[in-house]
Amino acid sequence: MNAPAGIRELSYAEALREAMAIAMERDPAVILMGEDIGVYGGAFQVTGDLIDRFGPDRVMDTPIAELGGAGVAVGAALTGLKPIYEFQFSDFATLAMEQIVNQAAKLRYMLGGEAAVPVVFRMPAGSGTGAAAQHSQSLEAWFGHVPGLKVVQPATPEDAKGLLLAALADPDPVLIFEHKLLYKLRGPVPEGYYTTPIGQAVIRRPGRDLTIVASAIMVHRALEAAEALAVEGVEVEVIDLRSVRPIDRDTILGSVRRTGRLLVVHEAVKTLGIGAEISAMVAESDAFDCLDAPILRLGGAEAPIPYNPELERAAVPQTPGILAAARALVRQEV
Amino acid sequence: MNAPAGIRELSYAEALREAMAIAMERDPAVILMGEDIGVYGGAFQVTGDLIDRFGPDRVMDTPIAELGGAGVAVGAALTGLKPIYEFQFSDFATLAMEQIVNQAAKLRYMLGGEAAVPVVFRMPAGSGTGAAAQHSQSLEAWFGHVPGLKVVQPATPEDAKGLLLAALADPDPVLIFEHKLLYKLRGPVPEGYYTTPIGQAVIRRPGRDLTIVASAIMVHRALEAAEALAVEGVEVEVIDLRSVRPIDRDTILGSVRRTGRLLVVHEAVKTLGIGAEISAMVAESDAFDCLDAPILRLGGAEAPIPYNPELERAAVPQTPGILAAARALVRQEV
Amino acid sequence: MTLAPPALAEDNRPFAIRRYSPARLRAALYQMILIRRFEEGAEDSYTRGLVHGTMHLSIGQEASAVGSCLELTDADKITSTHRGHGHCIAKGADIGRMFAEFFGKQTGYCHGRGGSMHIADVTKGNLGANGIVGGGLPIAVGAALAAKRLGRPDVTLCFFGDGANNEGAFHESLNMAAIWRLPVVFVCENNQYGMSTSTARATASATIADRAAAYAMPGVRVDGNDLSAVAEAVSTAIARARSGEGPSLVENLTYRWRGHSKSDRNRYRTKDEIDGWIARDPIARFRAELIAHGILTGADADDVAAEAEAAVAAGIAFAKASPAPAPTEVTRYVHADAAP
Amino acid sequence: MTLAPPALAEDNRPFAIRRYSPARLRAALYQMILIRRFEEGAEDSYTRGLVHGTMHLSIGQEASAVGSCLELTDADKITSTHRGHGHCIAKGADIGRMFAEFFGKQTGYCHGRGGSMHIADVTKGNLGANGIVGGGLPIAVGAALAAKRLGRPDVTLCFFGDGANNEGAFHESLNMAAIWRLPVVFVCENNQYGMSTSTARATASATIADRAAAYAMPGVRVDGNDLSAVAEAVSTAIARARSGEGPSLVENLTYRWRGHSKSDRNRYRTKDEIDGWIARDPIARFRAELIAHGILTGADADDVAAEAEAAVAAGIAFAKASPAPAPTEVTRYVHADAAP
Ligand SMILES: Cc1ncc(C[n+]2csc(CCOP(=O)(O)OP(=O)(O)O)c2C)c(N)n1
Ligand SMILES: Cc1ncc(C[n+]2csc(CCOP(=O)(O)OP(=O)(O)O)c2C)c(N)n1
Ligand SMILES: [Mg+2]
Ligand SMILES: [Mg+2]
Repeated sequence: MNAPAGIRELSYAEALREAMAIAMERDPAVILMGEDIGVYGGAFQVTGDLIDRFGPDRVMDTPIAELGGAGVAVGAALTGLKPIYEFQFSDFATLAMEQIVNQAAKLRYMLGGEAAVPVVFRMPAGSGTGAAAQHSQSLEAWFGHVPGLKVVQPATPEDAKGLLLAALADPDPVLIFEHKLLYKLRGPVPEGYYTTPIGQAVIRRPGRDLTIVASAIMVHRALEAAEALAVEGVEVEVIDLRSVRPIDRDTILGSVRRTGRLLVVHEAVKTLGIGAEISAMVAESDAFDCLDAPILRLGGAEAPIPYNPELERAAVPQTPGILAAARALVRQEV
Repeated sequence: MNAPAGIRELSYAEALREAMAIAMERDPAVILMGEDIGVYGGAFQVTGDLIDRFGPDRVMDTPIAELGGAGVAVGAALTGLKPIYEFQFSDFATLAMEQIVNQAAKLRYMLGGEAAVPVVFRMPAGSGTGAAAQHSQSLEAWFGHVPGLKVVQPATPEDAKGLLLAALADPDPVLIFEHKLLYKLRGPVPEGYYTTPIGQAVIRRPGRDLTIVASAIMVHRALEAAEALAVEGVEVEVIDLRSVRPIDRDTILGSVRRTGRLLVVHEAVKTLGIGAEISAMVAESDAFDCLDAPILRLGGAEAPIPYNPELERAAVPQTPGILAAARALVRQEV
Repeated sequence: MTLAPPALAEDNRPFAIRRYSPARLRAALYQMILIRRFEEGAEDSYTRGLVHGTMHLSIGQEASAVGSCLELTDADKITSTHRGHGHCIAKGADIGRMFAEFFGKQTGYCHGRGGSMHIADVTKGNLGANGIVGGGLPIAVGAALAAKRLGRPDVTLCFFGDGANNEGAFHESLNMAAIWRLPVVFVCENNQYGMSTSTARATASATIADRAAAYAMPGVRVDGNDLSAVAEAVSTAIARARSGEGPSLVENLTYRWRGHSKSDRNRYRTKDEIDGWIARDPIARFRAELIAHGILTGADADDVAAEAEAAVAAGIAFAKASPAPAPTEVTRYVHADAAP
Repeated sequence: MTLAPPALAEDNRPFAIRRYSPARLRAALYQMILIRRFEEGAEDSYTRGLVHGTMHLSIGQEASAVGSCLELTDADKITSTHRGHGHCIAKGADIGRMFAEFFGKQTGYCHGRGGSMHIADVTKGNLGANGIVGGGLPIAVGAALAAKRLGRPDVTLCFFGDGANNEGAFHESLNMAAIWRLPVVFVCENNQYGMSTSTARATASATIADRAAAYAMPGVRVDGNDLSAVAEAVSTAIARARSGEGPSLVENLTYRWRGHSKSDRNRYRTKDEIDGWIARDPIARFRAELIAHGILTGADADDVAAEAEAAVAAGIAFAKASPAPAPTEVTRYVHADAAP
């Protein structure tokens, strides 16, 4: 990553917008497509004023037609454009799985390497907004199961910008999962063009007693838990997963070899969530011999996301739950 | 399970057809929907002659419209029918994820338990037919990640019939994954009505040295490998997973506690396949302490299914690879 | 539903006046006002922080909801949308349980699990609002298929918006309903925008009713702010469905007064446009019609409004006083056999 | 492509004869025969076990493939279907590499990874067959969008079947192409069945061309076995697309002589119906037309057929002699950066 000197505070949404603006200035082939991304500025105001800067031909409002919209982006990518298609909520990608999974992910392979589909899908995800079961899912694991796709999940404004620019630079289809509760999160963001490499996790906090691998918003809750445990003299290493496909095997295994304990935390439903893959990856590696305790996972409840706010909070991992699980792990109480 | 005396040999496809016929005779609310399931008999001849026996009103050819077709089945299930919707290939369910995942799976919950969606989706899956990347996927893990759904994967004709009848008896949506290469497999099938409980794995071969959990066609390859190892004096316990959601935790953990070694084998892409969940489930359980070796997984290659027959075979686990992995595990060579 | 004495040939009063009894007409006015007050109450509750999330208000579209449901019995089904409060009330929902759902209470229609976008009452034939644009279309066709297969006389009325008409689900659903001649009526509430995108920018056909021809079904556009016009078109379509002749498409041209949702900054409509439509208030219009035709006096109409006010106040009070679900019950209702 | 001298007003010969040079017309006949012989060769190879999986033959539909592509240059794009061999050949594909793909060889268009359902040649504007019914429709619209945005003059021709016209992707794609006035031509090859399901049972509209009205675009049905009729309708649509007036829908009414695929037991069509269509062989018809209008002699036409025979034999020989991919290279081509 080649971040230049100038750094200011931006929100996660502003960082994404800046990445799109920089990409559009650098490359006329980059266009934005999606529902209400123009004058409306996007349901979460991520595209914001880009319509004013780049006009309706490059910031295209699409009809409400996700299968077709995603497919148009795939066809455009196949023939010279670099589209960024915004799903208004990632839940609506359920309508476009055919184009994402059967076409975008497989075209290069099915055509024997003779074609490329450099498309980016933006996926606003997660719960906490009171929008209930059809507007709050975390489906990144589905795409992590599909060869031909790359899947990233930035947790900070800096990574949001760097990963979106990396996704655009990638010759293959990339999905970027953006947690809706992070859009307003502010943080330092380097100016200008830089990319955050896809496939690399990052250690947000070093520690010797326990490794927590967390994704998206859970990174912040894991760091809160780590703070609390530090007071108790427990040093937690917190890894921000960042990339769901490919997974950064080396960073995770290296950490587990040092700490001997692993807790994985994500918002997606626990069963078959990314935590399952990370746990299994460790359990079949040489790091298995370094494990001093079972591998724990915290994920979403085995239920759709409920509307009632208390239930909604109870449906996904919160800081106290992470703290309790981490404590139990280091105290060998599992 | 309440299987009556009479037992004959049927093919897996015949067993499914018999289950549908019995269900339709028992309950006028049961109807079949799908593309070319009528006079054509279904792409894999599973519905076969049912159109002659039950007529076009109960064996309905649908237009080529999977989102709508699945959604019609959901709406019909919500209002009194018990539809079985056949996807001609489970790959085409990528067009219907919205109705399966946002509607069928969540309606009972979103409506506070005041509605039921007793629909069954039949999912012909898997590779080996030379149909390439868009007709050969194994996507059961996606649905295993979705609360509100039940997912089964019969490996034998007897279970194909029993699990389809159990799916129909279930008040909630159930997906039955049928491996296309198993349709012609013959085996003993009890006559009359019986159900195979959803959520129960079965030990196909007892053994003390190693547990292999396999699904669908891999059960048969695992049994072949177990035969070969028996000659070498290694006793492998082979568990037929049968149910992807819910997973039979007790049977699997019980076996691992006895053998201390686990190998999971499935055709679906390894990353985030059901093997990940099974491995993680063991690694976070008390059975972890009984493990004498890392948990190994064999799954599909990280690639779409290729057309060329040698490549296609190389893309998914075969008996020799299972044998090698099992041997390595018992010889502590991992 | 009690009917008025058979209309005489030369009777040229509006359809609704001819067809329905004074009591039924009064009830229709009541429902329209109740929808308006209910949504104002919901909006107010939202501002007071009693409601979580967002909501989609149908203020200005009341004639479409009430006019479309006039002919329906409790056996008939409807599928609704994210903008479905009016449909629920028109189909007979209890507003106390609706408010309770907004407030996330156990006494709500979804026991607090669904919220505004998922209110349903299957016992009254309301198969539910839907958070997915176009999601209700195939479900409605399925409900009509079930009625036909099970020999039930009920019809299904499917509400959807102009934006939904560009979803593939629209095409697949209308095609299947037509080839199978199912008893379903597709009611497009064309409020001229899908969120910020006008029908002119999103829909290639001049009207949405025009698209009915692609499915060989009747299609008609009516003034969706004229209750009587809506009722006439929909009752014709329902009669066609009941008699086994198959589906129809009715397009109610209307307008939403409020923003798309709570986060709408309304950058895509002019104040003039909005004011022009507010001047075409469907409630004032129907009220005047009832008075003009001697169905009600102005005083009667004021009583109706007062009753609606009182019902909304009572509904909010009920909802506030209701218990919340136990936070431990996250997985309750996932499956028929799911333990709390 | 060399054009014939401008047609005179009173010239009432068939469109193709008027418009194209004798050389071009001879080439068209050659392509039609080549498609026929190619598929017969593929069928024969399948029977001999040289081809894995299944295949979908377009025998009987050659006029639709060739007639639709006559006006296209290599810069123009097509999207094809599972029944796409004819489209590939009409767009200039090398049949040796096509056979090599069927045989799963490294020299095949997809290096043996794709097979019959995925043959493409992006360098020649062939964006590929598709295993997903309707899958190519939005992709074609995207290609047309790219041409428009990047200021390229190329048009995209989208082949799809009658069965595909009931997929939501059809609706969403035609609507977007129309609202954005994109240079795309939708060519529906209506062979009257989607697998076993007739258009009468699956499609609510009388013709598929009728559905163009729902997208405010021109729609026309032509005799898909008459090369000249196809060429005339499609060239009109292409001219419209090139001049920026937007998309069109052309419906080629035709018939497939063979079963849907290798596993078809043909329970849904009568022998009479099939024979009736075999009697309307598009190749014999065009051949006779060329002779009647003095473009070719019977002997010339026989030479054309002989050339096609020879090309097929050579193609099969090339494919047989070609190497298979290394079985170790399963993950090659997954990503641009994927190691073998
Ligand atoms: C499949 C899907 N796409 C997008 C959305 C986001 N969304 C919710 S309502 C809406 C506008 C719908 O427009 P219309 O159908 O006209 O209904 P209206 O809101 O005007 O009543 C959009 C885009 C959604 N909920 N579902
Ligand atoms: C989405 C999808 N649904 C179903 C199929 C299975 N299938 C392959 S071809 C076909 C029939 C297509 O009919 P049509 O579009 O008329 O093309 P034709 O085969 O007649 O050329 C079907 C049902 C598929 N490949 N993709
Ligand atoms: Mg609207
Ligand atoms: Mg066809």
